[in-house]
Amino acid sequence: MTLNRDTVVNLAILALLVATAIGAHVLGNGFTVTLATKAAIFGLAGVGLNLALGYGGLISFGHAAFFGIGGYVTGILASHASTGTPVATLPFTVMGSNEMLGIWPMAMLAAGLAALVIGALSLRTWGVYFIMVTLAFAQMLYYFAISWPRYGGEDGLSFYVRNSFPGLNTFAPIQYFAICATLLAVALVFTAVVTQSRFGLALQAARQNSQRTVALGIRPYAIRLTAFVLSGMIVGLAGSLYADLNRFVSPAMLSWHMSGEIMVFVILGGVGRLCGPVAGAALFILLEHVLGGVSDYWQALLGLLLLGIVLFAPGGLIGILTQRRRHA
Amino acid sequence: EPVKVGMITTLSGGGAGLGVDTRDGFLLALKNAGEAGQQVELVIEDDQQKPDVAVQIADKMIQSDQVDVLTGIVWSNLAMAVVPAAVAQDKFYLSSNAAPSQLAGAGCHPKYFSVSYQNDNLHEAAGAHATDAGIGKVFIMAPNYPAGQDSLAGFKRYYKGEVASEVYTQVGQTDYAGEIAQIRASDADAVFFFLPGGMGIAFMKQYAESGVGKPLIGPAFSFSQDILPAVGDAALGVKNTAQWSKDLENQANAAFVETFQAEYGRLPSLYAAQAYDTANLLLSAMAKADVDDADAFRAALAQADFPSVRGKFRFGPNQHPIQDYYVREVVREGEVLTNKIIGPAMADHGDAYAEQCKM
Amino acid sequence: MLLAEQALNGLQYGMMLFLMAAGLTLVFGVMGLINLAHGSLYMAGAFACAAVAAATGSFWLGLAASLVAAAAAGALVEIAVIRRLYARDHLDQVLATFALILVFSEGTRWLFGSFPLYLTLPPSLSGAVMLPGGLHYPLFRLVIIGFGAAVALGLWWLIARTRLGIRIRAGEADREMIGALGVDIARLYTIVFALGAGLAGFAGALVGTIQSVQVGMGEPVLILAFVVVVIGGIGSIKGAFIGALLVGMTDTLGKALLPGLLSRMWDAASANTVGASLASVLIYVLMAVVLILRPQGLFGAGAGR
Amino acid sequence: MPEPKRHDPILEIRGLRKSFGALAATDNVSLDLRPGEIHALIGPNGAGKSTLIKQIVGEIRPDAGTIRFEGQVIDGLDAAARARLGLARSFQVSSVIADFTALQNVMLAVAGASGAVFRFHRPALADRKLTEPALFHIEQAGLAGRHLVPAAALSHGERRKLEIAMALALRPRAFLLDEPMAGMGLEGGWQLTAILSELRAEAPILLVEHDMDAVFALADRVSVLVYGRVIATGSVAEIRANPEVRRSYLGEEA
Amino acid sequence: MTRLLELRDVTACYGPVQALFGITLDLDQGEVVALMGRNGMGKTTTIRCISRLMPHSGGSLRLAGRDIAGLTAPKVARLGVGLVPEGRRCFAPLTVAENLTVAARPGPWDMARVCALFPRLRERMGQVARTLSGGEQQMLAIGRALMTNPRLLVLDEATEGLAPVVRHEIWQAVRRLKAEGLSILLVDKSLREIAQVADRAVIVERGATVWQGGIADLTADLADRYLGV
Ligand SMILES: Nc1ncnc2c1ncn2[C@@H]1O[C@H](COP(=O)(O)OP(=O)(O)OP(=O)(O)O)[C@@H](O)[C@H]1O
Ligand SMILES: Nc1ncnc2c1ncn2[C@@H]1O[C@H](COP(=O)(O)OP(=O)(O)OP(=O)(O)O)[C@@H](O)[C@H]1O
Ligand SMILES: [Mg+2]
Ligand SMILES: [Mg+2]
Repeated sequence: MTLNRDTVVNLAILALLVATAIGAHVLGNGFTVTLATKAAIFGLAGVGLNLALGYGGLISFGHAAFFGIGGYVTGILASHASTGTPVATLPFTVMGSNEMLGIWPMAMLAAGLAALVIGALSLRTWGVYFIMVTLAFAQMLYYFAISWPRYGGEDGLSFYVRNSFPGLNTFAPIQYFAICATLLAVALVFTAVVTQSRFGLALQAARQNSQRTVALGIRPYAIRLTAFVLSGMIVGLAGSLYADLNRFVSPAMLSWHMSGEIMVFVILGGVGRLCGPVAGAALFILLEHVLGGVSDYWQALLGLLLLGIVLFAPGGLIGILTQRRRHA
Repeated sequence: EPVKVGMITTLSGGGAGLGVDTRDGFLLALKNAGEAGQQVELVIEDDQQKPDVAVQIADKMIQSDQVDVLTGIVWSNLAMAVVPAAVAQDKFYLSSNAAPSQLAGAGCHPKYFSVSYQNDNLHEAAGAHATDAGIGKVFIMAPNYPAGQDSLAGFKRYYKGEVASEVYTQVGQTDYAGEIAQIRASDADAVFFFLPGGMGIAFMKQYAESGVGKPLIGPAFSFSQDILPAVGDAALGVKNTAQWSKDLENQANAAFVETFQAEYGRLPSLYAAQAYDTANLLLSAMAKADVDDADAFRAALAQADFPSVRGKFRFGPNQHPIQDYYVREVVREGEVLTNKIIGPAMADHGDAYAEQCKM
Repeated sequence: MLLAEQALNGLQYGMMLFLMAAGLTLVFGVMGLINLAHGSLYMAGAFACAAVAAATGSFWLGLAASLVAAAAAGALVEIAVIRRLYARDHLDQVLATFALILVFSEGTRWLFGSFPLYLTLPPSLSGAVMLPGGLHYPLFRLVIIGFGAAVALGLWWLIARTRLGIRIRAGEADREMIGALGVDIARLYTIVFALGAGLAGFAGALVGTIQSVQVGMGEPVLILAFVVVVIGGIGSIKGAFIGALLVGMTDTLGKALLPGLLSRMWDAASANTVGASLASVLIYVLMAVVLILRPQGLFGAGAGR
Repeated sequence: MPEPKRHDPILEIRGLRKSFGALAATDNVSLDLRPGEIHALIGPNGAGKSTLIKQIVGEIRPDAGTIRFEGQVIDGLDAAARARLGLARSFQVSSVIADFTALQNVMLAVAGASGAVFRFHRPALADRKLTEPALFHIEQAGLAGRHLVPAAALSHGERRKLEIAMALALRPRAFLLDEPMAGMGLEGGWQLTAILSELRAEAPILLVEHDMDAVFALADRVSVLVYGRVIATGSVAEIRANPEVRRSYLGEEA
Repeated sequence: MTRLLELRDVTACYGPVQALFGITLDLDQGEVVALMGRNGMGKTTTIRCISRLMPHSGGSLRLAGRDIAGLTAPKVARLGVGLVPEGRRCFAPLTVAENLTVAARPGPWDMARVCALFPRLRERMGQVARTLSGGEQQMLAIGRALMTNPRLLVLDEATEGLAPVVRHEIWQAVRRLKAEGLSILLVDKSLREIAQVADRAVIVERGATVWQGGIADLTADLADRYLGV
């Protein structure tokens, strides 16, 4: 990979995020570290969504489903681990766990399975219809979670203690940030590699002109479904991390606001740009934090700022930084 | 020595009204306390009615602002997200509204006080009132989520008559024609409903239009001063239960209602009253003990030695109120709609979960 | 008898949904613009109506104000924001209109305070009437059915039968080309957007009258309206109309019948909660099933990916 | 499956029918494409030529009839499967990936032909198995030096050439070309004529074309489609002499 | 004769890439001018500048003596420029009838006359443009432009994809239109036909006018050099 402008910008964004966290840690400002962690986690979710939305053109308005599933798997496993009861006994016994290394694969697997089912059905539609079917599936899960009393319903599920990671004290904000940032970096490298591979080429081609890809012997459905599942898994991982950040999960993680917010991170940062979602999430969280102190009506200011960005910076933040609109 | 208080409440979005009243009630108490009130250093943050945001703010208040006491959360689901972790980190939490059953029973904690009620209380009072009023059959209805399920359970706990029909509605539902048709078709003598916020407004308006005319009973939430003006005449005459009303006759309440109106130009709501009491409870404890001496401070809080706008007020063993509940009726006073107490519902009532609390 | 009333309720709810979705049908279905701020315009209409009705004491003036205020807000938004986004990706429209929601919601809260407003029916429209068959039914709900049908007819005529409609659809298909043929599509779009906004505001006032007028009231409407438009097929007024009725019926009858059906299998309490849960996802199930079987919605134009 | 003999048709269409409402767009069409030939399909606008191609490649399902490709009945296969068997088409209206460069477009075709698109790790642009053949075909189609231009920035004629390059890159068993000459310009037309002439040795071509200069120069056989029916098949000379064809289609160009 | 269209040293860019480097072109009232050049030389870009579908970056454009640099595309169209664009660009979801009426303006050309020119369109009146055959779409694009009753008809490869007989009819129509006094700017690859109808030709090479003159002066040598015949 040559060190072109995009790469420099991407590295700079990551460096900035890490520097913020470390700086805040040194200054003893734990909350800023938490905010940076939140940015890394939402950035990760955005990176996951971007794979489907940015590269595959699959505008999913239901990724909160995977985010929430990742979260609930984490919450459920952790709460069962603390009570020592099995999660399920049929068809085989699943015990709770409070080891992140055990939880992550489960969260990703569950989210991936959900993405497989939702994707397999939703991908029969396209465009705006796809937006709405994915939303429909997420809403079904949302309403289910609200009214299902077993794990708290609308009240959500607290598990009080962050899950553990070998050799680290996950409760220390900076150490937990390190975990999240590392996973974010891994996901970024993964996305970079995948999108530049043959598969990535086919995925982007299918986004723009599926009729043409079919004529070349490539089945867009299979390509898209694969991307959708990968995307769901990454978002599921992000959900798991978010659950651990708050030591709490609730149906809010499954709501359409969440889907919309992840989407906003991606668009704000720059659709189909590698680090776009990270930049988008970081900016959004920064604005939320800074503006929150300005006025009770801070959300109006946030809205105006976002408007300014869409109107005057096509291509999102990364678009401004690299001075060009998106290309292939 | 000043006490640092973190207030997490909803100040933006659709639910902001309740948070604003909570904040304003609390601030008013501090102001009215003069010198003593300045001993409280208050940090206020907007939780946007999102549980995850509330958790993060709590983390921040605990880690960065190093508050001693937390308060302000309006919604039960946010409370469930914040309170257990906060008290586990040795902070006091004084609830000015939300009081879910988990925190009253097995999940009770020495550092957690509910200054409002336990969530079921108003529904229980409504059940007791329905029994007292000799209503034979009731149609009961609530949204399908834990607070809704608790509310119907609470009502039934003290209602001795027959439940004609039990209906769960959708959270956030705005059209109740279907439920109204069921009410019309049922042989119930009255309707008990718990529909907070916009849901209640919509239901009552539509119910009034429908001409069904069976009497309504509800907890105070749908008849609180923040909502009543929006419901309008449709609410007139409806009986509702609360532990407070602006016409409760005691000195503290008179002063509260008067200063609130003077300060903010509107009538106070239940939430404002509860926050006002919360602040005064805090001030009373500060006068007796140092917040750094957790045991002494807790003991001072538990005494509840402050002039409550509810008149008499004390804590039960699980640090939830034992207090009187009243039946109110919505009336028109000049231009505005408001509530008038028409009688007692329950006296010295605690809650059903205190036994499970091992503290 | 109960079933008949419930069916009527379903019809009425469907009409109400159509009224709420009508503006969106125009802007999203016909112009192809994803306008998340539709709910905000709906809210703006309701607030305008409440404010004017409170100030003048006349519900009718309030209703007129809702139309005018929302249309004006729509025109303003179109000229200041939306206009720059037609050439862009759908996604930029999503972000921009999401931002507009924030501005509108908090702006409204700033103007009108955090508490719900009062908006109620004038005596001439309130109360229940006796329908043939001995059914008591609220007069205003009948009025809503009437308004819904009228708006549906009007929109259908506008889009299918007038040159304005043809031009909007042409502009949606190829904006540049319609310009090159001498049609000033920019002005046309402003008009149509304002019209859609006006309809949204009008619906907000009508529906807000029997629901509640408060910040955030537009959000559930937004999703429902999208569901309705999509089930019917984007671009089809008829589709939106049928979609609305279908959703209304499904929702109402689902809520009425499901708990009863389930109580044959379970005890009453869990049948009630499970039934209610199922009923609340029923319209989403309906949408998913419709789209999986007919990916372009019930009346959507066939292929054309 | 028996080995197809050298002179057996590669593509055999029998009794194909397709109606759109009352309109019979394809009306009992039978047609062969033999090894090594260019078979031109001409006919008035709206006669059903493109519809026929769409049925052969599997984009439209016929109402009746059967299609054999290299001896195998392909009626049940979807479009992607038929493309993989070696049926390459070009589109009447250029259909390219707009954001991709010309090179990426053709690389995608090479990848599609190889059938190995589920490769996740190797950067495609550094994969010489893709880039080398792609560059070769770009040059062949007369787009040398334009390979790094995004397809959206190509002129109309250049995009037509890209369309050809992609068809070539599929290295198919048979070509189905829908008006490849359209938009080519004079020079491009000559070049393409030369390319197609050589190409027939590699794989036979079913050529839909309104450019009679090209058809007369290239076609080994010509079929004429009118209102969905084949009204004549024969050599260029026979078709030029056919009065019915002259009247309904060729006019002065006979 | 009055000058209808006059381009002087027009330059234009697609983003950072310059596509036109100096186009000069004259077209008199009632004249037919052919714009010629190899693929990618800037013919379509020139036409897009004339119809104001893209801004130019330098030089001047005048229509009937009026500077059109500041005008929008609809304005120019209403001044009488009827465009048949490259690639047809029919409104896909609209029916044939709707495509024809969408931008119609009163004048000699109406539905009946367009149908007389293209009987095929009459048969397909209620069909949506998306499903038309290529040639049918081309007919529709021409008909649509005629329905605006232009003073200057701009044809960008308008005969592409048409059957020989139809093409022949189009050329006859062009001759007729010319006889009726309509001015025409056209891009086409059929030298034979151009030689018969055009009064003058303009040849562009790499975005600049390299030759402009009467059609009779277009020698085989020039054609070979600039068009690759
Ligand atoms: N989906 C459809 N619905 C209705 N009619 C259709 C559809 N698709 C094609 N047609 C009609 O079928 C006929 C055949 O179309 P086709 O595209 O095959 O013609 P063609 O021979 O390729 O013509 P051209 O030379 O103009 O491209 C046309 O009249 C067209 O309008
Ligand atoms: N949208 C675009 N973005 C960038 N460059 C473009 C764009 N459209 C055309 N170009 C470039 O501008 C130049 C002129 O293109 P133009 O379309 O005007 O050519 P043309 O003479 O019409 O060719 P053809 O005969 O192929 O239609 C070409 O080099 C082309 O690559
Ligand atoms: Mg064709
Ligand atoms: Mg061109």
